[in-house]
Amino acid sequence: MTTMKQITTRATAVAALAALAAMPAFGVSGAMAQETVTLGIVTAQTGPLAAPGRFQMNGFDLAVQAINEAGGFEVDGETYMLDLQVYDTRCNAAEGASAMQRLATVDQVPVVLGELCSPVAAAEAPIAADFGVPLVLTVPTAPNLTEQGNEWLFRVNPNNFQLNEALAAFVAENGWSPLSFIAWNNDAGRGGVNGMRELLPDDVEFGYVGYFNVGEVDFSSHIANIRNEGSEAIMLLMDEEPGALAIRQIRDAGLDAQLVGTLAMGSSRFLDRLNAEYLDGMAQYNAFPPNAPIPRIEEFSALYEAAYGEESHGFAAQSYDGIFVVIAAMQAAGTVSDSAAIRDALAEISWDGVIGPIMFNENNQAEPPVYITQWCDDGTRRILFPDDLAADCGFG
Amino acid sequence: MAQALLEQIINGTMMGSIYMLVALGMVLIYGVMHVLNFAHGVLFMVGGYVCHFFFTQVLDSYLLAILGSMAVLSVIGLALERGVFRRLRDNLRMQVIASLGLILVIQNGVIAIWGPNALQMRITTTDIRVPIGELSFTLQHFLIIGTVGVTVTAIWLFLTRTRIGTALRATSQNAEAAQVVGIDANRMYVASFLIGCALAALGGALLGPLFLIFPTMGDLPLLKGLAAIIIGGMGSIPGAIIGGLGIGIVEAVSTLYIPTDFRDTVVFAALIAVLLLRPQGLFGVRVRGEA
Amino acid sequence: MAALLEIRDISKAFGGIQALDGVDVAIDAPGIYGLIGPNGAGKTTLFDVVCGRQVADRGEVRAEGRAVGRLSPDRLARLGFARTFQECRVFPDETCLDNVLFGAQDKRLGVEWRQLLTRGMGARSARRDEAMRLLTLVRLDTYADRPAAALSYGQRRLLEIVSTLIARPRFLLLDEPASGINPTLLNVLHDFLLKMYEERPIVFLVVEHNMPFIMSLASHIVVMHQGRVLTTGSPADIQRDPAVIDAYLG
Amino acid sequence: MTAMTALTAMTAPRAGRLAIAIVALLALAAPFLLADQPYFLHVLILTMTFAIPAIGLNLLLGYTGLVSLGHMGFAGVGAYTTALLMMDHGWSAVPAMAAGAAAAGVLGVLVGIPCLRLRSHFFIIVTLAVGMILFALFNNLDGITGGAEGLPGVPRPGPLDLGFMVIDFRRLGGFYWFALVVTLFALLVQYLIVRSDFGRSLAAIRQDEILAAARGVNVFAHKLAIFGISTALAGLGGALKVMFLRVAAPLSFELLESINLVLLTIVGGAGYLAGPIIGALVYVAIPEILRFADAWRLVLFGVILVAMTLFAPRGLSGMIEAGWRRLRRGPAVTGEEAADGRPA
Repeated sequence: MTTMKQITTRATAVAALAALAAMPAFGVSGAMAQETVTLGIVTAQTGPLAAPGRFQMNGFDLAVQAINEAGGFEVDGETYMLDLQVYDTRCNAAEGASAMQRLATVDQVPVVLGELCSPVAAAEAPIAADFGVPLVLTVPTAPNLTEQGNEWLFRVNPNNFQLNEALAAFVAENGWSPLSFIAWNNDAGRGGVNGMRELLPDDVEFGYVGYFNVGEVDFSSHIANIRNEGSEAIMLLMDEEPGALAIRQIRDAGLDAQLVGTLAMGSSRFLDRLNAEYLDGMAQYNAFPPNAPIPRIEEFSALYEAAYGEESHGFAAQSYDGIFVVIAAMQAAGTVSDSAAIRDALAEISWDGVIGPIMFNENNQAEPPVYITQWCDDGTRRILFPDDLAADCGFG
Repeated sequence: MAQALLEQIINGTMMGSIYMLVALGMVLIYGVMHVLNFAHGVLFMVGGYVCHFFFTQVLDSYLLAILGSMAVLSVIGLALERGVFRRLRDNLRMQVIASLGLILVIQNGVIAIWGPNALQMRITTTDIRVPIGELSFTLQHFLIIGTVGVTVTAIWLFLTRTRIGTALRATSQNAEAAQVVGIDANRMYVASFLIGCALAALGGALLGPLFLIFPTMGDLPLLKGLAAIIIGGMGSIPGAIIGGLGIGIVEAVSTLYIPTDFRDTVVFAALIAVLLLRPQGLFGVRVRGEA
Repeated sequence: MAALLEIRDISKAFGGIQALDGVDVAIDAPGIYGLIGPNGAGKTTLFDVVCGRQVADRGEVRAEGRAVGRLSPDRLARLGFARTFQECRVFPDETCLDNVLFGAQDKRLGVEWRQLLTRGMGARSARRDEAMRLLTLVRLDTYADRPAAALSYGQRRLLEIVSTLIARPRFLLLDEPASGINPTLLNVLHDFLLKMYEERPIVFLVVEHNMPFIMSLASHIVVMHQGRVLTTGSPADIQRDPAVIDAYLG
Repeated sequence: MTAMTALTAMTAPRAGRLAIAIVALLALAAPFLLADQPYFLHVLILTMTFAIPAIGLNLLLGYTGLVSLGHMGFAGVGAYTTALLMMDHGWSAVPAMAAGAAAAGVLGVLVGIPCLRLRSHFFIIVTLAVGMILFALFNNLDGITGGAEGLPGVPRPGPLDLGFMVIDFRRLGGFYWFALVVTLFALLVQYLIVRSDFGRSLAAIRQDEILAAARGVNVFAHKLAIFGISTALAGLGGALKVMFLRVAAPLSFELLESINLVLLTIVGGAGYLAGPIIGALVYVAIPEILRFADAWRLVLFGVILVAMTLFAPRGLSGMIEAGWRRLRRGPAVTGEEAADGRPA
């Protein structure tokens, strides 16, 4: 576990790179055209998951902007500018596979990052292995993705198992039993419920479990069932848009159970759609608390807010880190084009990202910290877990 | 359980009212024109958007915004009838395909104009809670049920008590006979599309504030409306009304006994079962010829 | 010895309208039988019942002693019942030749599937000569490769009749074959039907409104009125029958 | 009977046969020609995974006149059956695919027995309902299908030793040949049916069901047979798709995909042998070429589609055919415009 001291002694990603890259940039003749490295991006920009796709893309764009504004990055004495080749996969496995194939063989990018949907990532991963191009996932959460023995696949973000681990302990500790669920009927929702099922200790009773399809907005059936089963707490596994709607309907229906949510529900955007009283002490796991009093997070959040005029988002932070991890691997490998060398470097990488230290385990799965935050009555959040990063209202 | 049952009956009645509007519009168009319009759901959705537009940008009155939305959708309906469906009469396959194409056009047109994210529309009636014992609903729930009740009654009176309404019903029951009696079929087509689209707009405008206004908001009402007109008996107006309401209530109550992720499966399995046991639908009487 | 075609006490109602009300017709020998009667007499409904498109409310149809009243149209067609339609039906996308050849095709699913696997085209090419001969007789040979949709209404009528005849039916039911056909083609049709009957004497049952045409074609006439058989007889007898004249004048 | 207008261009003597031969040769040699263009190979395979269910749908929609809005659901049955047989029971690819296609076909027959007697509007809606129910099963039965997270790790066929060379189907080039053989099989099925007496009976049903019955066609049995074949082909396509993508994802078999399948079949030209191939090429290639994420692209696609239903109901194949004719014989032949305006 990372300590506060370690974090403060380490420079933040942006500062480190800026310092690293700025010098040669000034040293070399400024007029000279620098070489550009193009990374491949697969993400959903249209279709049902366009909204989370936008956060992911914002994170990538922000990283490129930060690097290029700092004058590029240096690998093996050469300075490079960064560019992205983005393909929209619409959360569709066939389009994802095509995009991956195109990036690997037509655009011949050294590394591909991104993806939102687990099944699409599962279609992209074997192509990454076939053509020897590392694929760095920054959002999909299905645990089995990194369990296929594919050494070209990396995942920066915590998977469902990791996300739920802390929350399950927290739920058990608070005695929120029985615990009911309302979850998206897709990979994120069903995966989340199954994850919790495995992780919750026996003394936490499973209440009602309800799934709804993406695009459904009427939660009344779930609410009636939950009321009927008499649940202590309700866990919502969905994005912020349906999440806000679900909470409004839960409260409008006069149900005052404890709410438990995902990282999508720990943002101010979320509050814009609701009143703090609706949330009433809702707790959620979070891979990235945007207001945490941690310098690297503060810095990123400020950067994000300046660029997009809204509170930063975990998907953006994970994706932002993804780019920096890849750049770091290129620097460690001393190449911007040799995908195999970059892959080997990635496997050994140790990078202090916005979301925390990123190191890949034997399955190429990173293990960044997972937080639990809680809404305060004044509409801010606090960090409850991990204990060493706990912070009060206003810093979640 | 009794309480949950009551809760689901009220919720089901509310959603059933919405399905009823969609089904009623579709059955009018189907009965009169023999057109199965799969684009009815996106018209419902556009109704929500137009209402939002009028409410936030122009009128600041929910009632006027609803009426404005119904007017705009009537015009769109007229254009679709004239421009597309009238030309494809008697060609079932091409009608279906044209209506699928229209879904593409309209849904993505809305995304291009308003963006993919949902719009919120807060009005007084969604913020007022009506407690019933331990249960609680928004006033909008009852506004929807009441408005639909009044509208459907009005439509029924129109169809049974006015000249043009009677003509519409006559055309719906037997186009040839209607022509013999001297009813202008083209005027009937226009009337059915006007009313059908206005009803869709009303549905979207009523449901939008309660939930959200977003590009796929009409998909489920369309599917449930389709199920309603089949279960009710294609071409049967009372069948569509009772079918819509029935589906709303049955699917709501069924979730107390069956996992919610199989809720739509229940509705569609019921649809298939009805078709097998009573192909003319629960309220259908005649078997129409092929189109 | 059972009758070739026996229609016994057939009744059929649509809603409140009694279209057929106890129709009895017995045909003992091959011949050209005319079926006449004013509009709404039930002639087409009778065809529909005999050919299986409608099921009678009461009564039965027997062909060579076998009850066929409840069989489906396709079963009946394969048993040798061929019919044309009042509104004239042909397959519009197909050429005239294909329309005719399809009439002769063995349409049992099993036979079709065997043909599918063996690719046996022999039967089809063997039928081609016969098809062309019939098309020539009705002066459609030059249209053999044109789609049926390109024909005039009268030509389509002729095509429809040829397409039924090539199947070598045992009962041919023609529903107003002469309607919409111009005088020249009418003579062609008249001669064609007589020639066909001479080649293969079977039961022709012809509904017709064109009195001169049917009177000169048919050997027997059945008169229907208000869902019943009014009278039967030779054309000469019928033309003199005051009851028939009354029925027509209403 | 299909000597009709269909595919005159292709059957036109010499020039047409030569064209077919060239296309076939190019298709066969593609892995060599595109050895350093794996992306194009990939797109071609993807096209085939759409073309096979489209061929199934074409037999239904283009030749028999039945609309199915749930065809990708049947493709999913084939896909999951094949994937599970290979992954859990160690079946090899070809028998697993055959079993997958058979499962989809049997389900099609079971659905068809009660539903094909219904009027066409009802049948359309039943196929829609069946498609949605199947999707719910793929997505919700976590224990069997892997649920919404999908079933990763679907294997490709093992290598084939021909003696003089070994084809590794796990590599893109090898898998291309595998996909090509499967596609050619589907095309062959389509060709045999369309050019047979069975196909003539189907065409008769499309043009006039009542007349077809009066001429002796058992309409229900024929519809049932072709629906079973059509769903089996869809299942075959689904099996190929998951083998190619190496993951079975429920979203590949949802309602929207079924609708897209109908649209691509229409755009390609329903009722033409080459229609599904052309449709699939256009459907896969256009988004690949126009890789910009913009809602207007789909708006334009929709407008073109509606315009086609109004002005060019015979799709691209019909347009190509008309153009070819004009080229050869001058002014267009009359009667062809009457082609699709017939009752189903």
